[in-house]
Amino acid sequence: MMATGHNEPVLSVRDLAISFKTEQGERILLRDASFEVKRGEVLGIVGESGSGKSITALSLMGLLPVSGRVSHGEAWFEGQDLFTLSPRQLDRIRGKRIAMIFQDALTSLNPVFTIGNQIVEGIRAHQDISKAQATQQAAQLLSRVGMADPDNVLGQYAHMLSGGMRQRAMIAMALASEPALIIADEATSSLDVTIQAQIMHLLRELSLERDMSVLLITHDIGLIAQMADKVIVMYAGEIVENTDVFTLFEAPGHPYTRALLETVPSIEDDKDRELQAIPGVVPEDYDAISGCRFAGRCAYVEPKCRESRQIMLPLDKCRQVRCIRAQNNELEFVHSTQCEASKIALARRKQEAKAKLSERLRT
Amino acid sequence: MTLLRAENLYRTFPAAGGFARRKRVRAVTDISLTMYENETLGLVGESGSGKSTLGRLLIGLDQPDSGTVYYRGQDLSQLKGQDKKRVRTEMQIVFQDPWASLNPRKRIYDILSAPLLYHNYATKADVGTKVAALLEKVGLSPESSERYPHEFSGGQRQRIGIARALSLNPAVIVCDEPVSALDVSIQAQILNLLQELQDEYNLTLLFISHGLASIKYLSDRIAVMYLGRIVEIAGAEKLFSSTYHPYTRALIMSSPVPDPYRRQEPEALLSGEIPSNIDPPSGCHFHPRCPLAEDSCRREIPQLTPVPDDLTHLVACPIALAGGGL
Amino acid sequence: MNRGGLLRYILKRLLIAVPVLIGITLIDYLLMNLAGNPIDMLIGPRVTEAAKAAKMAELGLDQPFLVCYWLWLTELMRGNMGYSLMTYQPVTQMIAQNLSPTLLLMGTSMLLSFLISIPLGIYSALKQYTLRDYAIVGTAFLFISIPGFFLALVLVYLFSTKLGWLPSSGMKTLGGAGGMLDTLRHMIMPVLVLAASVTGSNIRYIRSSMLEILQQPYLRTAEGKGIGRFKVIGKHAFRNAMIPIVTLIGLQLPMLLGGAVVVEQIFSWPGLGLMTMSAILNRDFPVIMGVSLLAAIAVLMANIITDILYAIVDPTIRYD
Amino acid sequence: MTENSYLRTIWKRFKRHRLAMVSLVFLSLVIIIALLAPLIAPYHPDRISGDFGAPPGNGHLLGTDDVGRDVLSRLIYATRISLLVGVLSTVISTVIGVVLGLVSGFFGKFIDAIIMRFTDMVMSFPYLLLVLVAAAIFGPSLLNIIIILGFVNWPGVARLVRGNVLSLRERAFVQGALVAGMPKPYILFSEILPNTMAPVLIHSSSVMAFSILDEAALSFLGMGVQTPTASLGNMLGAATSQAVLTDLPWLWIPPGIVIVLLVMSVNFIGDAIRDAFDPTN
Repeated sequence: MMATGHNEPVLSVRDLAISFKTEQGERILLRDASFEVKRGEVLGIVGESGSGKSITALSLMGLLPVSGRVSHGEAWFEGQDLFTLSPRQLDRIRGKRIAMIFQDALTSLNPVFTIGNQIVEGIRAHQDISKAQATQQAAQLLSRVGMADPDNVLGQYAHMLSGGMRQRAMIAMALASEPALIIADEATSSLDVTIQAQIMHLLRELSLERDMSVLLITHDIGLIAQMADKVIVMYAGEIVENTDVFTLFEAPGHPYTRALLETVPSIEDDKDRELQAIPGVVPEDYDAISGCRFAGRCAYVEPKCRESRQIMLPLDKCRQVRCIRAQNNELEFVHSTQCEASKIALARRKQEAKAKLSERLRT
Repeated sequence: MTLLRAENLYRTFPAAGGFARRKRVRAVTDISLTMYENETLGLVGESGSGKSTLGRLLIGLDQPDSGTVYYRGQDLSQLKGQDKKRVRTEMQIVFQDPWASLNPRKRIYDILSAPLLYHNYATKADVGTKVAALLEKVGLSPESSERYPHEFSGGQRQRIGIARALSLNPAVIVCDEPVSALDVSIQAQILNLLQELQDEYNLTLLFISHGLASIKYLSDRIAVMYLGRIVEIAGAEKLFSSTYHPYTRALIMSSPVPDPYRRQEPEALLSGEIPSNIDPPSGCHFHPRCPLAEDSCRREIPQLTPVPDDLTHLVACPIALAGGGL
Repeated sequence: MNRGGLLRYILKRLLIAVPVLIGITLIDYLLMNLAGNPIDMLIGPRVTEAAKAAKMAELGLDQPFLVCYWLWLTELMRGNMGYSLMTYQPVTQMIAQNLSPTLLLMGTSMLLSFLISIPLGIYSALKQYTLRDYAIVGTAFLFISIPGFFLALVLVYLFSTKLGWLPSSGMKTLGGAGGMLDTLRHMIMPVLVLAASVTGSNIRYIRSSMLEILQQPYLRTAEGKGIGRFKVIGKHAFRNAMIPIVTLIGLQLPMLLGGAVVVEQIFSWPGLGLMTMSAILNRDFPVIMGVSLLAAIAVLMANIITDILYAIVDPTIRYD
Repeated sequence: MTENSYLRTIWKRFKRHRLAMVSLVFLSLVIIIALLAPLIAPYHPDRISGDFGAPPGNGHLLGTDDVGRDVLSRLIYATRISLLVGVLSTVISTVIGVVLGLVSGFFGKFIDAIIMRFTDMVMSFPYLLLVLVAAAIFGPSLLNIIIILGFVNWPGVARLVRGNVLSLRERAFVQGALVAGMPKPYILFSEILPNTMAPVLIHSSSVMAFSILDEAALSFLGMGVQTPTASLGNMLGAATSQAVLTDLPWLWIPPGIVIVLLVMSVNFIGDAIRDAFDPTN
């Protein structure tokens, strides 16, 4: 394992662009994406369908569909640029140092092999141990992710398990070689809320316990608040805001982020709360838009927003946005923020969680 | 005024596990429920709770194995001829999947005009204006009637689905998870639209959802379902402010709050999986996951009982009732 | 999947087959009645009209249709499929004598077809939209579109008439020493012709099922584990691709049986097909109906076995 | 966009399939030639117009057959017969299959069970054998061949349509029509039927390819179209005689090639239609 300090990024993505071949020719579905994941940190990527969050994750794993390709950018992970590796070199990293959990565990597990077979296979791909040893390890992993009867589950097929159990099995598989980074792509979106809460809690515990970084991709603002330390907001193939979770909810810097927070109903709301809907729809051929891609739906739009391409720039020490008006300090809602306070809140929240975990592990 | 009343509804389906002996999925078990005119009743539950089946039973899209649904005092299953046809049109539904709910081979005009013409709600002469008016009502341009479903986004399709449900001047609309397939930024548009339309047309809505947040926003009363039974029913504010049933409580605690300062307490989370509704647990179906469970819960099926100071707040848990609400 | 469940499923599958089986015999009997008088088929032609009438009364064939059908069916159960109008032999015996050459031909063709189509189908799917894929698919289309008899004529013209390498008819060289090698030489062309169209459709089928599998999320999961491309395809994709191949066996039987008639006719291969064809040309209905009944039952059985095999190889399978 | 533009999208996707485009041109050409056979054919197909078995050349582009008829003229008329058999029998089996499939899938229960068991029965008989038996019973003639092929080919269509109806019946838009109180015939013919047409069309193309092949096989075996009427199959049938096979290759090679090209183009077109309608493409 590489020694990395806490402020060292585990993963560092720079200027990523991804394009797809479509019937209308080559389309750029993601561009100008730069972000970092630090050790032990949960980075949430939030966005609506088609915003580019899933392909970002897939590109890191070298799992883009054949019609897609990384057309630009670098992704530095443990001293290597993932995008320059051959499939063979990549195989020494994925499953071992970076693992991924997918949305639909039923279709993401092979229907004709047992759960045990699929976990053992992952273990033995990266460790030189016997089948029996690997099976034993698999049983331990299943028990760690909360399976009541791991030895029995080893011999079962995916379709025999419930949705929550399947997702646990997927997590066990991802943990097989103690990865430094886990990518969870909408890992709980198809699960019921009570089960989702269990799975998310498990993921958080594992991250704390192993100092493991998590890239959490979701469309659920609530999950972001509960899980993420840092947050990237994506819209129409671009990152529009990059900040920490406390700042995001307290002082969103981008009009889209603000609108998104306004539009989500919460059980904490008063019943009479008026939901502020974002008018219009996500533009379909957004790579043809030359100016700001959110301009068509933005309440703060001005002609200059459409004139030139927007770039990511810092507002202060903890916020980066892709919005010229926010950058010019023209938006009244983007009030100044206490970056230090957020940092402290973040640290305190983590400390509390750690204390709780060690207490739980002791009992 | 009571509009719809269900009494002791049961509905089972043959289970799909073919190797096994013919087992049956118990979708809806012994449900009695009243819907009042011009209210929105929220129906919340996780997968397998039977919420969609109940919705379909209430508007006669599916028939119960036993039990009766009364619409304005009339037994739905006894209706014949013209009465049946009339009542049929007064109860409509908006589906979850906007991609499957419109015939891909038809123009919006054809989709909306056919029922209007068939039921004589419009003549050949004025059907065009009526279709245009419907589309405007749901926030679409009249020109969209010439287009095909695949030319619309998910949110727009859902608007068309709502227009279709509205077209026959219904009294009740069942909204079966109308926003769960939509992007977050579109969900609020549809929720607001439903709210506006209800106010304008005095509609009675049954709003089905697996999430508590959107249901709280829209509903006057909320019923919570678990494995085919209603476990708690109360006014929308009441359900959250004085929660009785441990499952309702767990549901609330599990819903992720969009506020980083208010972290979910792991102690409050439910353990265990949702059991199969083919062989639900004995007694109270919730007992294997319930923090309050006692021996009696394994044996006795709890009945919905009013809480001490509120006759409209019903809970199917004697232990929670004895212990008082949250 | 539990054993009891599987047994119940097999039983259920067999029960569904019973009405179909009865229906098949009914259709067979109906066709036979359309073709002539069943009495001729049951007792053979070498009897006088008077004897025939007596026999009819004795057998009860002057009774209503369904009664006659029942009588015919009981005779069938006893193994009496009637007598050939041409050779006067019992049909059962004729079928028994001609069965093995046909089975040899069909079995070899099926084997050959799988040996070719499985690797080609999979390879073609992996190389989708490349020149090699187009070449394989194009060849598959050619195989499907070429009538067996035309292919046979071309082969005979080339290898027998022009080059003189291979014998054009029969199963053994007349007056030759015989032996396995001789039979093998005789088999080459009939097997190629019979296998051609089956192979073509197999390639397309395997290719498209493989293409579907390649889209499945579980392959992405496997690849994400870093087990290597070879194992992703060779283990995860291959095992799933093998499942639909079971169904192919059931689908092929009728195709092969039909093809055998043509192929055996052209190459004078002394099997069921040749026998049937000569029966058809001579309007020898007892033989024709016997063979088609047998074939239909064989196909039905093959379908049942396919369904059961499918239930065994696919752990997710669920039937109502 | 409108319905037209939907079809235009399909057409655009279809056009990408180059072999299918070539096939379409070829097939159109063949159809035109077949339709205009009397105008195009240089000789009467059934009359003696030259020497016995003359090789190509000398006024007979493809030579003459063993009784002195012009091979090219016979080939043109034979193609006409093959197309006729292919198209008509496909139409018959498609109509039967669609009707039975719709009824079976929509009404379900008892009717469904009966129709499906009957389908199983017909499907159990090896197809070519059934055709041969039927031809032996009813006598080989052009009309009989068309009817027989039409009547044995429907089970595939019926199963396909039934499966489609079953899944469409559960789709929300059909449920929506039910809730809107629309009558059953409207739901069946206006909501369900149009949505099964694309798969039926694709299936029909392969039925047509098989029909052409089967007619040829039947006629080749002498149980199909009877001489002197020329069909592609019976022209090839002449080559069963060793003499024709060896010495008069122009008698059997051209009809063989025409069959292969005809069937291949139908198959390619069907394949391209499948791709064009496939939303995942």
